[in-house]
Amino acid sequence: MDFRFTAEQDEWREEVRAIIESLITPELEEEMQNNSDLGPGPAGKAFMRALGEKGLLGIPWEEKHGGLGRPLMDQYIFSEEIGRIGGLYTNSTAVNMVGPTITRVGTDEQQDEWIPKMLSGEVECALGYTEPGAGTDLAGLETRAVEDGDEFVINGQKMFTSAAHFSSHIWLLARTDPDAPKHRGLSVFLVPMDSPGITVRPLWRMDDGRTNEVFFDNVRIPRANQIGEPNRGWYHVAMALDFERVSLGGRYAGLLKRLNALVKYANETTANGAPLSQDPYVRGQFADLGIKLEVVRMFSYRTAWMIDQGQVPNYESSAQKIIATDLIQEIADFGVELLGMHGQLTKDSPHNRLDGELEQAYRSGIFLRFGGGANEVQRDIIARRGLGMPR
Amino acid sequence: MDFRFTAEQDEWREEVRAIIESLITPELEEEMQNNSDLGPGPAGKAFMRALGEKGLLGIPWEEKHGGLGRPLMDQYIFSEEIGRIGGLYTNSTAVNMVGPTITRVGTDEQQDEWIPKMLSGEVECALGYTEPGAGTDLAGLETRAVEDGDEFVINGQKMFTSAAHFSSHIWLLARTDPDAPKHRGLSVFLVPMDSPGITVRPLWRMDDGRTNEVFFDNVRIPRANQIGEPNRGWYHVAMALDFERVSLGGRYAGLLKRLNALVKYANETTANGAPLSQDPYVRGQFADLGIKLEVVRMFSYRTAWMIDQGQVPNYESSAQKIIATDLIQEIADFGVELLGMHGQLTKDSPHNRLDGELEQAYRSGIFLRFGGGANEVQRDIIARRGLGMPR
Amino acid sequence: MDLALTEAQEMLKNSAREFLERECPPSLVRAMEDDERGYPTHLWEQMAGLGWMGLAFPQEHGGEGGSLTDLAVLLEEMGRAMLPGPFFGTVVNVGLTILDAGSDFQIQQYIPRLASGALIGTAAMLEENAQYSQDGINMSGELSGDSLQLSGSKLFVESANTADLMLVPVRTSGSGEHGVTIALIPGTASGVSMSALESIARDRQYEVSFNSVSVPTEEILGGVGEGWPVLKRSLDRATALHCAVSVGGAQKVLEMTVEYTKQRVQFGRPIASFQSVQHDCADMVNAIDSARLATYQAIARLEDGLSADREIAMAKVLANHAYKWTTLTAQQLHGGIAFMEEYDLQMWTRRAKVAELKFGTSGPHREVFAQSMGLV
Amino acid sequence: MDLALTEAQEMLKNSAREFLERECPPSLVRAMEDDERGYPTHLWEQMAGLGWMGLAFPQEHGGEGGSLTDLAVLLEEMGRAMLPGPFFGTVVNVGLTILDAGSDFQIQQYIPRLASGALIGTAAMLEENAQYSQDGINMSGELSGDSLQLSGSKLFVESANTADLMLVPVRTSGSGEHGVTIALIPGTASGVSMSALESIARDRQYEVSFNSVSVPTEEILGGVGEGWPVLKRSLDRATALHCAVSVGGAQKVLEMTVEYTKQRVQFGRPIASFQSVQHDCADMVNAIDSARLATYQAIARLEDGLSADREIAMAKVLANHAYKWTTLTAQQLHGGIAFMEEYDLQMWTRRAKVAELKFGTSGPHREVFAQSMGLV
Repeated sequence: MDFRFTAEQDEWREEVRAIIESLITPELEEEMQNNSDLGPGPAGKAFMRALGEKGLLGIPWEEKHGGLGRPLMDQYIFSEEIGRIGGLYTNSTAVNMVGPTITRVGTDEQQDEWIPKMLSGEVECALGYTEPGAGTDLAGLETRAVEDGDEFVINGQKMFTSAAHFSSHIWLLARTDPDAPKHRGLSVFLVPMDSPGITVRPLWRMDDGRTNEVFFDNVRIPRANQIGEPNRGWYHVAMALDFERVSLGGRYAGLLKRLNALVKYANETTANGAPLSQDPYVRGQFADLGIKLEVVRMFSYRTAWMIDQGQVPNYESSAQKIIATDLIQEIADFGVELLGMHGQLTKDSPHNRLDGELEQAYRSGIFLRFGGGANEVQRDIIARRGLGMPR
Repeated sequence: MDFRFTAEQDEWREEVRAIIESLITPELEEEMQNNSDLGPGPAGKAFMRALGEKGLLGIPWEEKHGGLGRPLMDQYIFSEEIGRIGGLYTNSTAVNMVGPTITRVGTDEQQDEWIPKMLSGEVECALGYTEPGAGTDLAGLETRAVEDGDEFVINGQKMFTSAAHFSSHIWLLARTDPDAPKHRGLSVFLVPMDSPGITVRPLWRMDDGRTNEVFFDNVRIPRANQIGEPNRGWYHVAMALDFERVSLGGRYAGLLKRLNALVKYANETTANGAPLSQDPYVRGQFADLGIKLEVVRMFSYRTAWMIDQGQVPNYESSAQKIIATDLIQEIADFGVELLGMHGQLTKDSPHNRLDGELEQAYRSGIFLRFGGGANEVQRDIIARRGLGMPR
Repeated sequence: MDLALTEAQEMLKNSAREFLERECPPSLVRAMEDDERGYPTHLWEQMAGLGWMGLAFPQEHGGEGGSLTDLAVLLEEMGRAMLPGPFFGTVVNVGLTILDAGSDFQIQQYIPRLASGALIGTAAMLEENAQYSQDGINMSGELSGDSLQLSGSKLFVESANTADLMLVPVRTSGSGEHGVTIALIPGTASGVSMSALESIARDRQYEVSFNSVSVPTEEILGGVGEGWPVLKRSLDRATALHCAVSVGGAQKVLEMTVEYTKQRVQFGRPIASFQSVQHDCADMVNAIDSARLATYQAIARLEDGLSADREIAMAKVLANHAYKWTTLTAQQLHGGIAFMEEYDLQMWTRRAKVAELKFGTSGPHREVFAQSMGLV
Repeated sequence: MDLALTEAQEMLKNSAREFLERECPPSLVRAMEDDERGYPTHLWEQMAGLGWMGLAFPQEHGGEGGSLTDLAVLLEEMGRAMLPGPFFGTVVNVGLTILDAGSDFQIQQYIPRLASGALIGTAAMLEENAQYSQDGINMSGELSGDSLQLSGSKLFVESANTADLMLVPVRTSGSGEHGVTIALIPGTASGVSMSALESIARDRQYEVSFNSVSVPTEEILGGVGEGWPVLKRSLDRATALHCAVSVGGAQKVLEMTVEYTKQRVQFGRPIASFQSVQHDCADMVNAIDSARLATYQAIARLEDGLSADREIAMAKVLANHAYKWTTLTAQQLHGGIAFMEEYDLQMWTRRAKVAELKFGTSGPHREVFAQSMGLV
């Protein structure tokens, strides 16, 4: 067993880091500073497409699809480097979730049509799963797609569709057979966001980010845009979610950076005549969080490594999802506490500390514990899938 | 609101403390030293009956039943004083659980027969609820009691019947109507342990204590020993369990004593050149445990006080049960850890610390978290009974 | 021992709840987050009409003669409703401190007007280091003749924008517990200026700067250089009473969550029927009940003039946990809907985090408790 | 990066599990709790026949030439089976330490016999203060001519009753890291006596007394006064490897619990179908996987000669939690039946608590980790 990166992997990391840094323009920095909660702006999109030109949107993709054909661990290293900076847009939903699903279940024509455009950044995807009545119980969704000649006609409403306002397409899960048992009557579609009949309405998140409601009113799309087997959409989406959980791992680098900033703050801030870092409670908290972060790293490596070995992560991606997302919240919570009264101040406030990043993290940290499959459900999965415990 | 004891209550505490101390004989001390895991011996029984003579087995009982007619809070204070010493036998099951149930559901004749004997210590009760297949799901029990003229004939097996080997009677829950829904076909009986057909077999607990299996083979008892309404036994027993949860509160004093001993140990033991008490981790742990112990105290006062006000504790006795029993385990766990390698040594070992009490507490602390209604079930009760959440 | 509210306290609780549900709904709280003043004047006047500002002051000074526990009952309801505005500062930080340590002149000068709501008060204690201790007071005060000259700045001053009277501890000599002097300063005093801070709670907090502000010595509270014990008592009272605010907020969030999970159907059943949801809610009940009992215990001891350091520390640790943990768990049980700004829950969630920071996080309070256990 | 066991390691794991299930079932472990020797000689001989004692020693010294990771794989299985006896002391505490720091003479003298199982070893490190640090070594050693005279006593010496060779650090001068000298002493040396301690784990531990025991200087390991670095490396290795023992125990307890809860029917359904039971088991999985990955990471670093303080600290904190918490939760999910002495689970539960204490509780290891994060 060996937990260290190989020399080749270290070199790869250097390489992608240099590329990423070379692509960060002053415009992008300004945009991220002012605009980061709203989704990528023009500079963010340009950055993403530049990554595409360097091949970095298709790291683990087979060369026949236009990718670099590298191990998933290299993708993982890339995502750590992206995460280390934070706020960068990489067309991740398309290239890490939707694309891999299309290569597995799409027709050759569909692969030829969509994959290159995803790898270049031309096609970007919003996820159209959740509905007002169907969150954790996703299979209960009610948006309908009805065949009409060579087309499907879509009617319904999606909610919390985060990237809908800046994506070219929506990866839509809709009901195609209302008479089948609820998991068995769903299909997936790639729907252009500029189709007539689509309305996007913003929803504002408590962390100032934007998400959306998306309404479908007799939206017509070609039959060719239905991906994979009809009425097998549930299983295609489950596959995509597993990919998503894996990609969460890239959080390690960003959290490490945050924790290091807090260590520095604790070392340099005096309270009652001694550095904060010498407060017993503070030391214990740091150790617990630091250890958990190392667990996140090891769990992340494990899932990426398993996939590279041709194994399918079973309960392991759920484990990683729980640990990583709980920790995001815990670090933010502790961070605000460490900063004391200053911790409440926002990035716009005078006298804030560490750019007010912690209070924003406290608000946004709430999201991932239920988003992408609630952590309670992940525990159910570990017990049932991992341990064979009965329903 | 006032959380302090009144002057009268303080006086009462002094009074019972003095009585208790006056009744502790050298024989009793020796017996507790050598024998405490096996149940009360002759000296323990004599102590209990002496308490009875002083009226202290019937503190909250009405005077017409031979009690002192005092508030339950005075009983609670008594139980703190008993708990402060630890290991004393007070006929608690009879006087705190079975007796109160008989006064509420028994006939006048039954009250006249049993209550005085419980208050004098002549009648002692083992609880005959659990069976091999019926633990948390108590209502699934299979021991049968069949009417036969003026008698009932009992067949079946009880398990984990802790006091069966030294009690005069068993408070037995048995099925009297096998055709009714399972909660509605049960009745309770007071069965003399010397009835022909009863066999008691010891079971040894992992904390070296003794419990028992009790086998009933055509045991015949008079109809008069059936207590309360026929087939309403489930509800009578639920009532008794609520009383039991309340009586757990007396643990506060014993736990406080233990925590104080650990504080003293931490202050007086040097590690790496400084008192253990100055170890950051140790201080934080002490504070958390100390605060929880105060919560136990407040929760205990709350239930006792509610009953004195004529209120019926709803979810509150479950809350108290969870907090108190989790804390028993947590203090033992931390205590062994604080003592380090010495913490593993038993009371019989040279070089032990604090008489090896902590390692024994670690083993026995496991019990109450599931005994007397598993803490998981108590959480269910708080949610369902306290908050009205649906099944 | 008496663990019940009195009948009068029950009435106060019920009427306060009714009033606040009507006059201070979440929509108002939301609107006030972006309001320059931070609270509606008419609401303040209504509360004054109900005698709330005077509740805990003696009748001879224009109050209602109520107890600290009465006040806590009211504050619990205010926490429940997230009442915006300067009530806590006016009554607790300023009013009760003057009542405790003020000269006859000061008491007669200020208490009746604070009790009637005519005067709005705030405490300006914290400085750049934001410490709730004697070492936190470094802003300079210089005595010359009949006046005290103040220069420096204070942070996290709540509702400074509307304050008529500021309680400002400064250092006139020495260090540590000695040499702290508390000045009472009109909000309009010459040399006072302020700039807004932005907080996660979106309430009104300010940096207040004092540029050679001159205060006559009769406005010194508790004697020159003798301010620390006064301030310590003031902080103790405020800490305990603020726990009641947290308990009220947590209780409301629990109720909202139980309500929501009973309504929300997934997998064909209300999510309130899932055991993990039930256990979360049961743990909330225990956390909140623990905090509430500890809070009222601490307040009862303060009221009786007993030592209460241990009880206050415990109440703060438990209330910090109860409020914060209840809101975070509530967010988790609500999922996406409550992550939206337009859903009300997040307003409590943001306030819970600030409540944890105010008057000391749990770390230092745990340490106070550890010392009370006899740990050397 | 390679997170898998090698094929050979998988084979070792499987064959060890099979062997121990057959030859070291819980009934044997139970019998050995009351056995004076503490383990069956024939089992020791069988293990020797399998080459287990020699697994991690070089072939030129009679071993199998395996790695520390190989050894960890075996220890994980031993922890799973609660193997009683002097394996850990012989191989890890004594053998690997001599291999690391011994003179040619010592290596040739001892390693082949330790590797063959002919010689049984134990470390006698801890004293009355029971500290795993340089300050814990206070027992006196005096050099005179060609020999070292030892006097004093050591505690918590495992399997001292059957040890042929004891590794005994004493203080020959100075304090702290300097002046520690490690002696290798035959179990039968004149002046050595012992008395039994009674532990919650019911294993064989002893107080060993040394009454003017004389040791020739060639039996000094690592040089006079130079013993601390040797001992530190020895403790590091032992700490990391003992985590594997804990992980193995925890894994077995998890499996037993899943098995039991699937069988145990209450309310007409297996209790494994209750969400709170499932979530407990899911949390066990995460705790155990965390500890296992961290353990093998620490061992891999030791094997590669890299700094590993941080990784060992983390492994110990995680393994302490995983084993202890898994056993306590397993007891809770089993309820009454497993609270009985005759049920096997409690044997793991008692051992888990001792595993937490050995080689340092989590408090000090957390502190090591905190320092590694750069906290001053």
